Amino acid sequence: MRIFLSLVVLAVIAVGIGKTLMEIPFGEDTTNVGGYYIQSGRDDTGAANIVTSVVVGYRAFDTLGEVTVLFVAAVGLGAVLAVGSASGRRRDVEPASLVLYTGCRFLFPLILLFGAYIFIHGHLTPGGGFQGGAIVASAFLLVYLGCRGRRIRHGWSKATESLGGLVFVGLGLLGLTAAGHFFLSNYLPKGTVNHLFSAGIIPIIYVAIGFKVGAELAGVIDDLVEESE
Amino acid sequence: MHVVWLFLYPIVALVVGVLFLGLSRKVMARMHWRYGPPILQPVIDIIRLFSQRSASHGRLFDLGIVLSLAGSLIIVLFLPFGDVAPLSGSGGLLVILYMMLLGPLGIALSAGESANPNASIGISRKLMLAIGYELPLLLVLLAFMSRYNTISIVEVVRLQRATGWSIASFPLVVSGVAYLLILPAILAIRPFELVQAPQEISSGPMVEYGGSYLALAKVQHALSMFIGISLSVNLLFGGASHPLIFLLKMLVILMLGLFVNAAFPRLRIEQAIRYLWRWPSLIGLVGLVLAVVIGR
Amino acid sequence: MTVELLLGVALGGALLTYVLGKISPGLRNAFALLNALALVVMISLLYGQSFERALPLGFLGLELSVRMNMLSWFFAVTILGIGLLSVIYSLVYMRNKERLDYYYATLLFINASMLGTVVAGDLLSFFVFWEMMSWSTYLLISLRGGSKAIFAGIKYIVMSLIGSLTMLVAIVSLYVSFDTLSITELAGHVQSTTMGQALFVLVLFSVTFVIINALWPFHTWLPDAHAEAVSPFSAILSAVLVRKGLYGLYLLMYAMLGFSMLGKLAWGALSYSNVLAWIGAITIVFAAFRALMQNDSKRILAWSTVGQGGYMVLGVSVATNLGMAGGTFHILNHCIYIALLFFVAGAIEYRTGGIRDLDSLGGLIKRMPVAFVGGLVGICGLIGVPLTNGFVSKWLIYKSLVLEGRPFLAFAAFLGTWGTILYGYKFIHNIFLGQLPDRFRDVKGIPFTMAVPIVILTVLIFLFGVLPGIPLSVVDQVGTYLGFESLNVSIWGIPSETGTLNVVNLLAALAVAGFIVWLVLRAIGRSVSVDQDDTYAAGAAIPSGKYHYTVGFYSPLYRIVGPYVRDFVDAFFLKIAGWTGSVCGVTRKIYTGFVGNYVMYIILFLAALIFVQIAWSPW
Amino acid sequence: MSFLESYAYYVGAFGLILIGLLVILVKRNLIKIIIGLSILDTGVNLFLISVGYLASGTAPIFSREGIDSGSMVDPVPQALVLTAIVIGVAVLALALGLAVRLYQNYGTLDMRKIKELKW
Amino acid sequence: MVSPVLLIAVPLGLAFLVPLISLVSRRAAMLVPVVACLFNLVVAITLMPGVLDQPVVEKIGGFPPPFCINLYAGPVGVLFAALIALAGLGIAVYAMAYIRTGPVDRYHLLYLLLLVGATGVVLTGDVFNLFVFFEILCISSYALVAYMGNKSGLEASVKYLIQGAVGSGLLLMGIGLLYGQFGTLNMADIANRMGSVNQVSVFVPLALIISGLGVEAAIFPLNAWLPDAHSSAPSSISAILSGIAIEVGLYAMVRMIFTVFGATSILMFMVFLGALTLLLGELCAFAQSNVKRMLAYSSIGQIGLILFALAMATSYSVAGGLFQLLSHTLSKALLFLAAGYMIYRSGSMEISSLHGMGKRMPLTSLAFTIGAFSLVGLPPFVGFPSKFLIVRAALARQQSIFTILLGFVLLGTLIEGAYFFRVVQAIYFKKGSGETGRSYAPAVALVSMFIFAALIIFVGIYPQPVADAVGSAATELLDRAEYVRSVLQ
Repeated sequence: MRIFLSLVVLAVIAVGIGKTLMEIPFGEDTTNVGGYYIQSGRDDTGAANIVTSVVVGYRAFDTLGEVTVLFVAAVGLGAVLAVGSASGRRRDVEPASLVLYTGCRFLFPLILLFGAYIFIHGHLTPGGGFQGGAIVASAFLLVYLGCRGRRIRHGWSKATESLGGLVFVGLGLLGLTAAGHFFLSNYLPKGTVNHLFSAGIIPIIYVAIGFKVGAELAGVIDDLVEESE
Repeated sequence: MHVVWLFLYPIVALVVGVLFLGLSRKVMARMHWRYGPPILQPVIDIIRLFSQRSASHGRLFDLGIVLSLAGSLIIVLFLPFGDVAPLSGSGGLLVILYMMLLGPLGIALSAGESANPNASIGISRKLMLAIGYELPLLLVLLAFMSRYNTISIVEVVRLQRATGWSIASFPLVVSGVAYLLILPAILAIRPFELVQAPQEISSGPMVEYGGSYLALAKVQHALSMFIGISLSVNLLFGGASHPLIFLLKMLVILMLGLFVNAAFPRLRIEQAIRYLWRWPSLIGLVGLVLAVVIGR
Repeated sequence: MTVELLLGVALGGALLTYVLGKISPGLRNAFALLNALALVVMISLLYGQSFERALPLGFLGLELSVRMNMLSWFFAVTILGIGLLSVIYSLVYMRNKERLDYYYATLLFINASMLGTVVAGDLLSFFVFWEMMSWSTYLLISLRGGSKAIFAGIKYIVMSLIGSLTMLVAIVSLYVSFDTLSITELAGHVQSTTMGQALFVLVLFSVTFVIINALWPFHTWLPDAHAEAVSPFSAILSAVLVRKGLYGLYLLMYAMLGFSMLGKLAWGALSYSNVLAWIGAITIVFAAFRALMQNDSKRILAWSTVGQGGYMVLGVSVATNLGMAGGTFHILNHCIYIALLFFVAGAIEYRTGGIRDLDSLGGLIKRMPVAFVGGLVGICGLIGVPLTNGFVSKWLIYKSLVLEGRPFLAFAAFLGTWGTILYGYKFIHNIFLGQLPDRFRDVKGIPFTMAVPIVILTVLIFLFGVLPGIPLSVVDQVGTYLGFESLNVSIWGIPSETGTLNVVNLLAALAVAGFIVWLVLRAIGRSVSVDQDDTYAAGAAIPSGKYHYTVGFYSPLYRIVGPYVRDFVDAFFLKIAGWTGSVCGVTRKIYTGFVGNYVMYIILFLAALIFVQIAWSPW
Repeated sequence: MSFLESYAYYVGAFGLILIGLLVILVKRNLIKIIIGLSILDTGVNLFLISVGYLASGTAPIFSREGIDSGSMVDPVPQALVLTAIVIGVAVLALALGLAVRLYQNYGTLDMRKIKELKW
Repeated sequence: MVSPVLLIAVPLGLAFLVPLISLVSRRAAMLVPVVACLFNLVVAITLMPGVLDQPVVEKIGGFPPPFCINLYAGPVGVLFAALIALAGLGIAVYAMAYIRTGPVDRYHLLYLLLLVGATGVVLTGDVFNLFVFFEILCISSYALVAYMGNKSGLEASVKYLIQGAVGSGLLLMGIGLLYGQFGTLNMADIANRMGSVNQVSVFVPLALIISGLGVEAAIFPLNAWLPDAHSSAPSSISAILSGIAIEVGLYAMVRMIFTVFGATSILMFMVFLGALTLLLGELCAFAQSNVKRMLAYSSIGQIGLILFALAMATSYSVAGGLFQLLSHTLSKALLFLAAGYMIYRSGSMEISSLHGMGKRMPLTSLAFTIGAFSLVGLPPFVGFPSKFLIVRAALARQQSIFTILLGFVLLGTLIEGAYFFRVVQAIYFKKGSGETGRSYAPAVALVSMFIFAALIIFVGIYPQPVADAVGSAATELLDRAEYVRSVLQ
């Protein structure tokens, strides 16, 4: 009964959306803003990766929000899991095998390096702060899985989160005082496109984001792992 | 002349009322094939009572009876007695209706101060009976007021001279019938003699009265009888141009009332109210509607 | 002397009273008394003045104003006068009770807001004060606590809220049409409005005023509220607060709409004033019989308040100068005697330890003579016994009804009076007369400060009954202000073509007759004083203190009318409240607690929107 | 181009969205509901991406000189999806955290049994 | 020159600072929201006179508007920002005393982020940005509802989260469809191009967005999460959720309908929906015996009233709706705060456990009473001018359908009055069974309640400044062409 009703209702919605989609031809150029970005993105932001120029340039404010969302989720998860579970019970876990342990320790810096590469080169190649941050966090996940006793230091992770966010906001606020008087305006020299040191504040922000996301996701993993034990 | 009547009229009313009391006892006795007391018996009683010692339950006990009698005396002044109507300029039917309240209220207060339950029962009956007959009575009086478009009883009498007796003119005859149907209740005679009901509640409100109090109460009773009959004569039977003719008319009505009194047993209070609120009220309502619809 | 100052003193006094109460109770009492007294003095200084002034403070672009004229003055004087007496009465009555700061402050606040309603020069400030009056009253009704008082409070505030909401709609509707809310300006505009809107506004306003004036069928809040409030406050409630409804009717019918408009609104015999008059008539009769059925001293008085409101409305709706004078005068009279009666009932309650049940009182005449005199005079005023004030106003109302050819209305009014007589006597008899129960042997008389208001009001009832010209001249000015022809008032009464009333003649006659009878009784009769219980019982002993005939005083009558005078309106309203409750109980079931259902609602909503658009494309 | 060819992404995206909604509607287990949410998110993301798709387009990255900017796909939806994914992850993480705590408190994940709050 | 972006950026920066601060002292974190709110309040008030004349369009990144995300600080935005800061400040002060258990620093951090999200929603001029800030608001409120970690809080939070996530999924879908059709995300730009496409195909995104935002705005039938969440959250959070969060959702919805879509044809439906929401909310509230749940349902009713007023779409009605929104924020926040400590002291949320509170906690009870009276719309409290404006707006439409709907709305108000008065009586006049000694709420909490109560009375008596502000806000909301012009110029 319930399924039947759901199907009928969803069918109605599907029909409606389908009718609208008829207006949005697939695979054709329909955009207005996007075209402009492609045309002038390099000149405006100095980033070769137009997606990055959108994410950290044109729509950097969204990204700030996005960072905040992740921050909220991490803090919120911490808050939700913190209450009532502070009993400090720790099951003794069976340590991982030596191979695994060594492998993890071996891979950990490499993954970190890879992550850093991704977010440092965000304005040049596919990738960026979020992607890099996620890779960094996966390194920590690996450590949690392979080296079960190890924990990240909350103080450090918190400080990283904080500083990452502060850098982002601070850079943005500096824009208010800098030439354009605009929040998050790209006031640093843009350099030559396709060079590492180019695109003004974009790489700096992406690095900050990378650290922050890495720390946050690691924190989330940490919270959940702690809870599951 | 006016001023003289102002003082004479109540006395006349008093005397007439007391004589009516005696007369009614005599007539009633004859109807019962008894000899009956002399007509002046009430007078004798009253004089005798004044000479007796009596018990008083307090100031209100005195005040109530005074209020009651004084109130009744004043109503008399408002009622035309033939061409005599000393105070009719100061009020009218509305005032009379209200003043008629003072009599029972005074007695009630006075009797209430004694702790005799019979008195209380009597009072409660009196008040219930009053609301019983007031309902049709109001309908009747309003029919008169609407018909004649006045609240002055003198006017009513005067207008009847032109149009003939109310009881004989068309729309008011209905109200007249209703009035006659409730007249026994107004006069508190059988079948509505349930306030005093000597056999049941030892004369009700009067139970604590003795001596001069009882005398005054009897006088008040006589006066209220006078008032009731006088009101009917004025309203229904065209009043009179001379006090003597007026007296005659009153006598006729009294006799009518006595027949009813003799013919019916006492009702219980509920029966009385039910009766009063049924036919007399209905007829009174019809009368009022007619009076309003037919107009002036 | 300005109205702003008056209002300021009233409102500020209320707040200050609360603050002072935190410092010292004595200071608080003194200040409350002083404040009430000052207000009375101030309002009397304003007698005869007439002006309208804008307040410095506007509200949402609307100019607020206050005004003073005879109508306002008349109502203001009743409010402040009763307020003063009530405060005096409270000094002892409320002593040793809890929350006195709150009590005094709220009492004064209610007075201040009532004052505000009558001096308001525009409908918005009228409404604001009206609402303040409503909620502060609600805060005081339940002061006594206990389930009955709480129920009374909620009943009151819900009814009152209905009233104020309808009034708000009416006021705003006027505002939307005419872009002003000043009463004087509206009076000019309303003449030009359409019938439909006039009717709309009229009906909505009337609902409000009928509710607060507790006319049938919106009377149901009053008996509970008045009976359950503390007595000094019951006096204010009954004497002045409910009469704000009449003030509103005056404003509405005469100051704003005017006669021509009212006349145009008639639809055959179904004119506005006829409807109002019949509501009044039904109220009178119904309330009289309901009061008859009560067994609680304050509840009787509460019902009588309902009924007396009917008389006033009758007088007002007849809309002749006589009727108007009668109605207006009756407001004053009712205010005096009902306050007196509530004070008396309160005094009884105070001395007997909170007993209001008429079946268990009795014989208190010797113990509390002042209360008895007050009660008796008050009841006489209530009934309208000649030579008390109630008589004059009732006479005016009856007379106007009869002369205007409204015999059926007059019938209702008369019948109501007879009902009044019955329950009035019951009130007196069951409390003061008959046997004194043993437990009341040691009851003391009324304390001095409680006796003061009682005595003052008693005197006033006689004064206005014997010299009705004094208040009638004010009443006449009110009528003139509202556009009625002036009555030819003399200090003794009102002369007119058909049936004059000359109260002094009456008084003289009664005095002489009474004196003569009294002389006869004193001179001829010889009496000895005996104890109350020393009664004739045909030889049987009457058990002392246990044989007070009060229970079921009118039981034969109850048996006859009882089935017909149930308060079915109240029952109906309660039923509606019950239904609302069950509807609510059912409605809340849509929140089932299962989150899948909730999501289903969201998706259903979306699908419904889309479906409707696809099927009919209305948007 | 056949219909499916031209609308394949849309069909897929909305297929996922509808499946996600259906799961949320008919499943009782909290974890499954969360999975449904996740599917819904994925569908929406896929849809966003496909809005910006350009037939035979290239990634909007000027990795070398002389790339035809006309054949680049719209970068904006990609940026949006990036954000949307992160938001989705955030919600997912919080939801799972809550699920864990809820299970500790109620001992069940059946949402039909978790209805202390109702009416 | 004060930039409106400070309203978002500075609190956000402060929020990012909190983890650092809490490394030093956990308790110190609680001062951060207070500071942020104070700052925002000052900024908003500074901005206010300017934006009343000329809205400030802040271009983030410095690109011309359709290509950047712009903030639109018109009267509406700044008014809301001020309101958020004000309510946020009061509640933050309250929470300093009220929140004692759990990870306190995280509570304050989330709380601050919630406010940032709300501020962002009201200021932004970009639909996707709106979505992002909306998510900040929602996610932080999911977490805060569960803050106490008790059974009901978790349950409510999970339910809230599921419904909210579905809602935001729908919203995102709608935004995607919009982008697909218009190729732009800027509100003004979309509004500008609205006429260029088939109206039918615009409807589906509109429906999706209404449904999506409607979940947070708590319009019937999308509001099932609200009574659970608002009643189970800590009282300070209930206050902010009832006072700010749902209002912001409603704002977003109205902004979408008015400015972006210009969908005047659906407004009549929204008017009905508002009246229905009002009635159902009040009916459900009437049947409650749990005081916080009652307040929560009352919020639904109030949202219905606001929606009713806003959807009538005349300058009067929108002004009335915004005024009502403001008065609801103040009153409901006060009610929840007052109820919070009464519940805390009595240990139960049942109305019956509040008996006798008038003696135990006189000031708190007084605050509750003021809030209740104001919510019912009694003068001289702030609820009255707003009710007056709404009634005026409905009658000014001069159509019988609005008059009838107004009748239903007032019926709802009546029911609301009935249950609030019932509670006030319970507080003052019923005898409590337990302790009777005085137990005042902490001074900080009292200060916060006093702020709200004073504002309620002050604005109630002197509503003119607020009325002016909401008047020009209404003009801004209704004047679509002006919005487009001032952004795209």
